[in-house]
Amino acid sequence: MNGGAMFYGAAIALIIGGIMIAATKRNLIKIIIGLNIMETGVNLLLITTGYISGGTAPIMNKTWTKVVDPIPQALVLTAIVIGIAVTAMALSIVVRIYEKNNSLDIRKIKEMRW
Amino acid sequence: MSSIIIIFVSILVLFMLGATIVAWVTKDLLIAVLSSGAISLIASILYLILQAPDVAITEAAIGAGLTTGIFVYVLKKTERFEK
Amino acid sequence: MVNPILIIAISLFGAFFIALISPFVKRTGKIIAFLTIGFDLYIGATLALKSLRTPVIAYTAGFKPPFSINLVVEPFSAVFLLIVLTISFLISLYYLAHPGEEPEDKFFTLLILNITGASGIIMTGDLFNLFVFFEITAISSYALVSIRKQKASLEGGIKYLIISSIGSSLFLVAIALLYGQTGTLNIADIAAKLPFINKSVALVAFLLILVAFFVESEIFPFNGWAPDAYQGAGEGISALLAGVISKAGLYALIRLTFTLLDLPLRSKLLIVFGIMTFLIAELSALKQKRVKRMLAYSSIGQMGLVVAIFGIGTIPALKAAIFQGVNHAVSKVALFLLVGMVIKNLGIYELDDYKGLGRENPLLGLLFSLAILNLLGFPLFAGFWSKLSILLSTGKQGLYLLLSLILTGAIVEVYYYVRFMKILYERNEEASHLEIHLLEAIPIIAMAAFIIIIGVNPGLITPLFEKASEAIFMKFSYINLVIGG
Amino acid sequence: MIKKVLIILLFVLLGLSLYSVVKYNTFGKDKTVVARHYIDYGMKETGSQNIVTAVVVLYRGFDTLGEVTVLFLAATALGALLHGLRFKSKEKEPSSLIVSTAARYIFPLIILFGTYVFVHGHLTPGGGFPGGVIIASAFLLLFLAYTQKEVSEKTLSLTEGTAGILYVITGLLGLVMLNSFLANFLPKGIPGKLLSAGIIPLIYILIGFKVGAEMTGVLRNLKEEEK
Repeated sequence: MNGGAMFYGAAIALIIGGIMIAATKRNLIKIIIGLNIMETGVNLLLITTGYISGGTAPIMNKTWTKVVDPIPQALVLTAIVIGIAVTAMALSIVVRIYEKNNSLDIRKIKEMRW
Repeated sequence: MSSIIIIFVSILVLFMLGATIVAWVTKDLLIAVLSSGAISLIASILYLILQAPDVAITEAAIGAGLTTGIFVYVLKKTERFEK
Repeated sequence: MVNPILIIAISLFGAFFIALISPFVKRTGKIIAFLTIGFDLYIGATLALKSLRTPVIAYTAGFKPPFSINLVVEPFSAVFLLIVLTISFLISLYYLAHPGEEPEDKFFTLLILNITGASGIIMTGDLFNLFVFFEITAISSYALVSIRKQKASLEGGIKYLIISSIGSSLFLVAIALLYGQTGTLNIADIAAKLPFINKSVALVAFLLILVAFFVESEIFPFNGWAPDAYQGAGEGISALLAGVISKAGLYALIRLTFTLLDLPLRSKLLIVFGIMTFLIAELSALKQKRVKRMLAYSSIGQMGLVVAIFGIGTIPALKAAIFQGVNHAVSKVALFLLVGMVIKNLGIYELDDYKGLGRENPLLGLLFSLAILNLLGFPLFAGFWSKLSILLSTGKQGLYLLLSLILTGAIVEVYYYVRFMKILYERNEEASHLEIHLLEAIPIIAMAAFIIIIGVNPGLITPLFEKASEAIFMKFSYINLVIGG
Repeated sequence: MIKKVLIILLFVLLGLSLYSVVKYNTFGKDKTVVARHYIDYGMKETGSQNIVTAVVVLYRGFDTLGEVTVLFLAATALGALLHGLRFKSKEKEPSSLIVSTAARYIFPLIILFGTYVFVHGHLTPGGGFPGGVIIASAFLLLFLAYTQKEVSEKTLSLTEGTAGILYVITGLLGLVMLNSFLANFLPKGIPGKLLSAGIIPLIYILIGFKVGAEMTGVLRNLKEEEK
């Protein structure tokens, strides 16, 4: 065992857990928290994909032999920033919905049929 | 990866899953937000273990820090408890 | 030398420029958006013409692919680029005479970025870059849908956001899977390595991509957001959803399932889900009392039809699908803009309120009828030729069940649109008169002219579709283009 | 009902992907072609010691421009959506003396740290995005400590607009001089020095300012409407 199952397992569990929260909960903020957890899971999955056993961080010093894959790290940097953008966007809509309906429950918001 | 690190990682992962479950079941949205922040924080430790310091810093600053801050502001404006 | 990157760079420049000057000079967004999109259209048209002879590739950062991101304009993307930019330009023209949503400068910034994202999706040759542009388009769409801040718009926006975020995360999982297998992100490079990708990984990645872009191209059962988003958004934005955003999603769906992961399963899935969407949406449209919601369901149905025809996958079918896509974009955008003019003047939403409007306002009635008849495929309109080629290409493949289902859906469609036209021309003494601003009408008249000219002489435009369908059909020419030579 | 079917479908899909990921994308194995190139030639080609930075700013710089745009988009959209929002006013209590005094001394330190992070992006882990966010968090502290404190929208809008335009212009200069958008047209220098890696530090500084301004704007917008 080299820890791979651990990282992959954690990533997949977060993705599934996040989607479950987003799909089963009725509270809008809970749903957005679920989306956040899912995004963390996806990012962890990407980073795990780029890991190379015994590799060091891709910062070049004089003595380096094996280096982990820099590309997934670059991708995840982008994905994290996109994640907060979506979250901020979602929360601003939620604030507006709360102002209009005085509730965060998607069942109580009249026209919201799922 | 040495077995000590694997054990350490297992504990972190267990915490992470625990936090997910807490976020799922709790009625207090503030606790849910904080557990989502905790998940981000643990993820950033995992990134360090996976040799991704750039990502770890970004995740800690954005995922754990700023996102939680924004959530808390929004909770202040709306309501804290799920009905 | 025209470089596709200019489209992205100039649009971003325009958007940042609005942010820079908006605190000092208010209400410049409209003009800047118009100029920026006009410039985009100019570059896009030049590129499209050029790409019919030799495809255009541009590298970024001075490194060749697969080491850097590249943009590709070849006939298939050129056609979509032309549709998207032309429609966007017409919509920005419409907004010159029509008030934008408040706050106006921010609204037009979002509009520019949305169009930038859509053209980026169409031009990029890199999988992760596609994801980034996809997010730009998606996030600006959420905002544009909900910017009216009415109940319906906010709901449409948040539903769209939730479903689409899950879709885009699944797309990212697919990217992770493919990257783990091939070690590259270039679409052509991955396509070339497809035989070496593990079969089940390829299948899972394929399904994930399918789900992600079914959300965006409004395919059942991932289109729960679409009717609300169409209904809640401003009319110009509904037009944008029908003519630009869904078309960019469609392009990505087709590009990724035909070039990137060319699996035999594709044909069945696209046909089944497409035709299902078509039938369900047309039946739902039948029940609607509100004009915008009816048009929304009709729009979803048309997307389903186009996807189903793409699924057949022969060159004539691809040609028919592209043609139908163009016709749908033109007609539906015209209809939404017309509805927008009616709402601005009279503030009416229900189907029954339209009683006699066409009789009282001949120009309005004429434009409404033209767009509807084109959508229905009335002879001597552009829509006739695309519907005809759909039927021919389906029949030729011996897919008679599909053919009969398409005809069923089409009959339903004829029924509710003819009902709508009857209401328009009903006798009604109280029908009100509309002030039509010339600038508002110009985009719609331009589209009507297109419908008639192509209807009389379809040979003007079909060679373009011919080239485009050949380009998407032969994936190896794309691969050679990018990483060969 | 539709929703339930959707959920089940998603779980089947995810279960499948779990299976294939764990089984076929072997953990810890070197599987890359492109990354090999970046690792072997990256420092020579770009002059940046931190290869992730080289990938983010140069090789995949176009993504990063898109990423900056996404953030700009979110800030703009948030401003547009919260425009004109009025909530019931809550009593505003000034924060305690300790917090406000501490904030006065810590604020410049955090700003300095954020600047350090984005200026050294090509040498050490960090870069424009975390740097900008750290700066925004300094303003968050300020907002918490001094509830009346304001950052004018003009300044923020001006900063993000200017930084964005300069970023695009830097890219276009590459297009003009080296015929490729966002190409590195400045000398690469000696890897490891502060003034090296051509346009990388320049772009990271612009990103740092832009992200800082945008995130501060987001926080400000969320805070302001409480009045």
